[in-house]
Amino acid sequence: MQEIKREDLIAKAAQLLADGTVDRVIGWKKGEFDYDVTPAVFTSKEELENEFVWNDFCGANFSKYLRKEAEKTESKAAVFLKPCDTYSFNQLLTEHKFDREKVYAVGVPCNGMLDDSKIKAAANGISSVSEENGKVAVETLYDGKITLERNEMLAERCVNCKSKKHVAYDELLGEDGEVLDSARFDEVAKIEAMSADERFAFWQNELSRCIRCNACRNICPACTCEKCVFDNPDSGVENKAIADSFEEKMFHIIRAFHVVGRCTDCGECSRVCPQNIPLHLLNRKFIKDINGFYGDYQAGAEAGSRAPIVDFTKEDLEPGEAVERGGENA
Amino acid sequence: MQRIGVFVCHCGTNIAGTIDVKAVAEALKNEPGVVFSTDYQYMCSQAGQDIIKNAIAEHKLTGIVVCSCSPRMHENTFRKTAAAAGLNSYMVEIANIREQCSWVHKEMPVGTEKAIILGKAAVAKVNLNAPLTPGESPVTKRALVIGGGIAGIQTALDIADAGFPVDIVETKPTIGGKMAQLDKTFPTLDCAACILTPKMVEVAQHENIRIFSYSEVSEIKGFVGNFDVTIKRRARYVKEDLCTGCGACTEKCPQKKVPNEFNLGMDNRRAIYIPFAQAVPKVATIDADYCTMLKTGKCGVCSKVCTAGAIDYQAKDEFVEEKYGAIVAATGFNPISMDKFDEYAYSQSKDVITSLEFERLTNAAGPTAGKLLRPSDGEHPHTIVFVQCVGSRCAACAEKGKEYCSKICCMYTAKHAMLTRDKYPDTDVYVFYIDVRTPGKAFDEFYRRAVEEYGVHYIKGMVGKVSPEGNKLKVQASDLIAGKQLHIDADLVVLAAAIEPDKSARPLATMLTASMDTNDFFTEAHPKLRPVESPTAGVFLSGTCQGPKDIPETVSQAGAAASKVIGLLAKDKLTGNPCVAHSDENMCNGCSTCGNVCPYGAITYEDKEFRMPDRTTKMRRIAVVNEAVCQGCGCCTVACMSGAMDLKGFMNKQIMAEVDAICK
Amino acid sequence: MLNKTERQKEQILRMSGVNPLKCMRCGKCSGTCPSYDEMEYHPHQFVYMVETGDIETLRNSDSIYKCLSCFACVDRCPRGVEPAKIVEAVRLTVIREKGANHLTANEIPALLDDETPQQLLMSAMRKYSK
Amino acid sequence: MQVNGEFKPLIVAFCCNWCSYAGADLAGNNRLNYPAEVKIIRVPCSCRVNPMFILRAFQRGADGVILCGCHPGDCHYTSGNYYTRRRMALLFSMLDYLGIEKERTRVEWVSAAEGAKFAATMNDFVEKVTALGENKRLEDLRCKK
Repeated sequence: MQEIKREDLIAKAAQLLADGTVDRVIGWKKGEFDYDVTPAVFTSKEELENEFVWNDFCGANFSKYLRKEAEKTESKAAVFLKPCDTYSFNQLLTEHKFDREKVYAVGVPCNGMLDDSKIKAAANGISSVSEENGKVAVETLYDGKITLERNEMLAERCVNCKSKKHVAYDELLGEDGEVLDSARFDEVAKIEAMSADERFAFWQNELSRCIRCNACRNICPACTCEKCVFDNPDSGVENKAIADSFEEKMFHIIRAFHVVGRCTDCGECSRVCPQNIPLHLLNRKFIKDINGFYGDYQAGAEAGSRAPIVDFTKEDLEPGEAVERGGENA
Repeated sequence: MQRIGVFVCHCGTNIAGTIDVKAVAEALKNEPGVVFSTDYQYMCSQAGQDIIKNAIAEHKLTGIVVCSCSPRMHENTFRKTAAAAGLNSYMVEIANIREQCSWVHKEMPVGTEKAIILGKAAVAKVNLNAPLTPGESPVTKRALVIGGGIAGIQTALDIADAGFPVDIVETKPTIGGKMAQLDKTFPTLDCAACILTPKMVEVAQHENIRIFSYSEVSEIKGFVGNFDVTIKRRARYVKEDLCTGCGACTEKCPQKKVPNEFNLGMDNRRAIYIPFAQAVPKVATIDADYCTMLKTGKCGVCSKVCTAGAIDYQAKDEFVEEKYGAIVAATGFNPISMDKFDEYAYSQSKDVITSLEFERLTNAAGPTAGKLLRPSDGEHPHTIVFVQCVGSRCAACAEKGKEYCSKICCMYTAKHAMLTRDKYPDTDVYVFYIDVRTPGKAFDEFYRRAVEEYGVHYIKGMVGKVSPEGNKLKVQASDLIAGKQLHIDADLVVLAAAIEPDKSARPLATMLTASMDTNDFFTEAHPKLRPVESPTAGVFLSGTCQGPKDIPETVSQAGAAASKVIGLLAKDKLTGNPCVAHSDENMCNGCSTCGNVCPYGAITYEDKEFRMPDRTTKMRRIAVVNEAVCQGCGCCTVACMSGAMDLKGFMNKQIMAEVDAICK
Repeated sequence: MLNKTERQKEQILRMSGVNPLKCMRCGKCSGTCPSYDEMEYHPHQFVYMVETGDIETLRNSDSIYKCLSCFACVDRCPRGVEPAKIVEAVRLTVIREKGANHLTANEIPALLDDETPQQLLMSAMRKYSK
Repeated sequence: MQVNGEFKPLIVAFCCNWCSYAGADLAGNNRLNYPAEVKIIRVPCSCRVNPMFILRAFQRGADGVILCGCHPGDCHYTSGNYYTRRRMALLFSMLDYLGIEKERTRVEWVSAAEGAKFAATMNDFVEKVTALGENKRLEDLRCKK
């Protein structure tokens, strides 16, 4: 259950539209099902009242939409940002991806979002999902009503939430939280502790499911190239179709490497993966290594910060040592 | 499709001894694009080069591969050969089948097989080569020297003597720098002013030199050969062209209580002042922080006594814009602050002084007219303790000291000790040292003379504590050789303070995009082979802004920097390396990552309008590489995630083609 | 296998956290030391002698008790060597051994038997617990 | 690659123009042997080496990839190899995380004066990769002969 109410968000959005601060608001609206809430642009109070949604399925990170949205007109757009979204917001600012002047950022507190795949695994034939007394009530076609524990349905990135603090906003609704001491690297450490053969088998199993739909790339707030290397025949790695096991590894290694130091660990890649590949574990490996090798760095915590991959010290560890240390850093 | 010729060299038996060169030439015939393939005894010989030239003409070759020795040997030779035959010289690739094949492998089949693969890789690369033309840019034949100490003076004189105009920018009202404050210079003991002031006069009178004193650089744009610099001329409230330097104003000014920075605050000057008698330019300056007229509007004495009518209370800061081909940083040094060294009681007692203050105390033009007197009571000190390495070689605390050796202290301390004993033989002089470092011509002899002829007590061990007691300074130190702790009642304690780069160096480095080390010394382009150049093209280093050094070293570095500048300004045009980075504006997304890793500041960003498919236009931020500044390392190409940045001559595609050819 | 000296050195360095190789032998610690004249071996010698393995000499010297632990040497050392910590560590190696040897009051009843004079045990306890 | 029933690894070595490529030349000048399996690609600086090149080499059948550059602090371009060091530390750690044998990748700093080091490094690297056998984990079946 979210601390802040839908009505409060609508009121804020309507006020921003009314007083001319902005002429459109990026928010969420209902999709085909209760659990597939989609991003939308609202321009009037009526639209907001009819369609605006704020519930446990509002996981989408709007930062990525700002690039295109801010370019459209000379006027300002408002955007709702959850704490984790604000990190992406800052990171995009660092990379000059949108004009800060054209965005009015409204921070909203977040109590964690639900993972629809977890609910789908627990309930068959979902017709509606709602919230009841802090639990998740699911109406199903076959089994009637099922009640699920909210905590068990939380998305992985919310279970291991890194921060409830908004690092950027023009205005904050509700209370700001703290940066959390999350256990988000535990899974990575577990994989590191495996033998090389086990790791290979683990990733072979995960990555072989990849269908190269590019959803992970398209949703990623850090992926803002004009033309992705994977779509560019001149890049030498262009390949749209899944071909064999190398292609998947190549794609995912390069995708993860391209966001090193820029990935804020927002978790959108894993959220949108239709094959449920834990892509965040690749990004987090890089983040964990950066923290271990070069000192803690959180992309997006500060706009304009210099990522460790484009920085150095004269005493950095050698690549050989990095590999030997394996899972021992952190 | 390219038309490629392959030329396999025997190099006598150097290559042919372990490689079947005929087989190599034969095998490469079948590679894509190859229309001609041959072998010859010595490709680099005149006859060999003629074979290449003829083949280029006869077979209308668009690219050539020479399988021979290392490109480090003869790449240039074959490039010239190609150019002579009308082929772009960057359409040449070398397959290194000597150093990296025939010389390291013993068996003919193995060597031959590898040579074929190396040849294939070179062919694969040439297939993707494009003709490259080195960019040219004009050179503004004027140099800027930032800093007017001995380093800047010497550099400016040498450049000016070669016939190029030079501007010196100096923040102080006069040039001369630290050397003007010194008394005598080691190891010859000639007086600093006697050797410096003639040079200052020469600068002032030189037709090719302009001095911007009391000025600072406020903006630098451009690149090697074409710098656009804005110089801020701070208001000195005295018209430089009218002031005769008579000094009447400085005697009549009623504001007498201004600490005299030239004497390190050991006496006072007026609010309108000329730093010292031999100042260049010899022009008065009003200190706006102290001038009653400027602060309250009431006074105007200087204006009344000035017969030249040079005083101008309405003066404002002025900005001068000028173009330069080369810039020399000569920003110099300062002793570090002694405030953090409580154990030496610097801030508690006036009789604990730094070595630079000691210079002023012994200087005939100093506050005591050259008599060595205690600052507290004006008495003659009988026991003097010199402490070396104060703040130098200090790794424990970055706020307190510097990790490096300041290099000059051992020698000037020996000089101070020797001169004191020479002038005042009744004085006991102790020098506490950790190591005495005297590498330099006649340096160790000088130090030994201080000990052997002048009876200076050199004691190995650091002073632990200085505490003022009555009119004495209790010095507690260890004598490491005797294994004793010493307690000396001293009258004067002189601290050899570490030196650090002037504070103006860091912002200057940022403006120049020149790199600095962690101590804020400018980094040289190569520590051994290019010691007076900054990695940023067109920026040169002179004097202590690059690292601690004494006067002879500073002067030789100043001359070296000048010769590099002259070498640059003597050219009408700069020919660049054509293998530079290039950003594809259609792919660049303006993320600015590449600029972070460029060691030369060659990448800038601009907003550019793009026509969209729907006939609208869109502004987008894109990276632009300055080809005159880029040195072609390629670091940006990897930092660029979009693949927009590529390196001419070593394009992604070319390197991948080589990889493919090798792995096939 | 480390020999005794090497073991002691390793232990002292570990306990103190000092790296004696950082010392540039300037003697500022000893120049600073208020107990200098009381001590047979001085702060800089502690650093040097631990480094060279001359540790028994230090352990047998009164100097370990003469150090006031005023930490002036730690404060003033230009290289951050922290001599007082090494003096403290040498002292601790001696004190810890004593601690292992002496008896506590609780242990004494179990040791009593007809053969051993009670006074022996008591004096042993008193002697070594100081 | 199997030659007469014996496994011969394919090694791609990226060498920076200013130090390591010259070091390799020096090894040649001094006639210091190392296996012919090593094929050198010249790049201006080790920082020119894109991780994509390394993956590409493995894709096409390389069994080991080694990067050689100037010693840290000696880079001709002042800082290129420092960036190389960070990039490769992260990339190699990632490859290890994916279960790719860590002995297949290496970064060595070889100066222009270190011909002997170049030869010794290549001998050692080839030996280690030979012991591992063929690269199966990062190969692209389409690129097989």
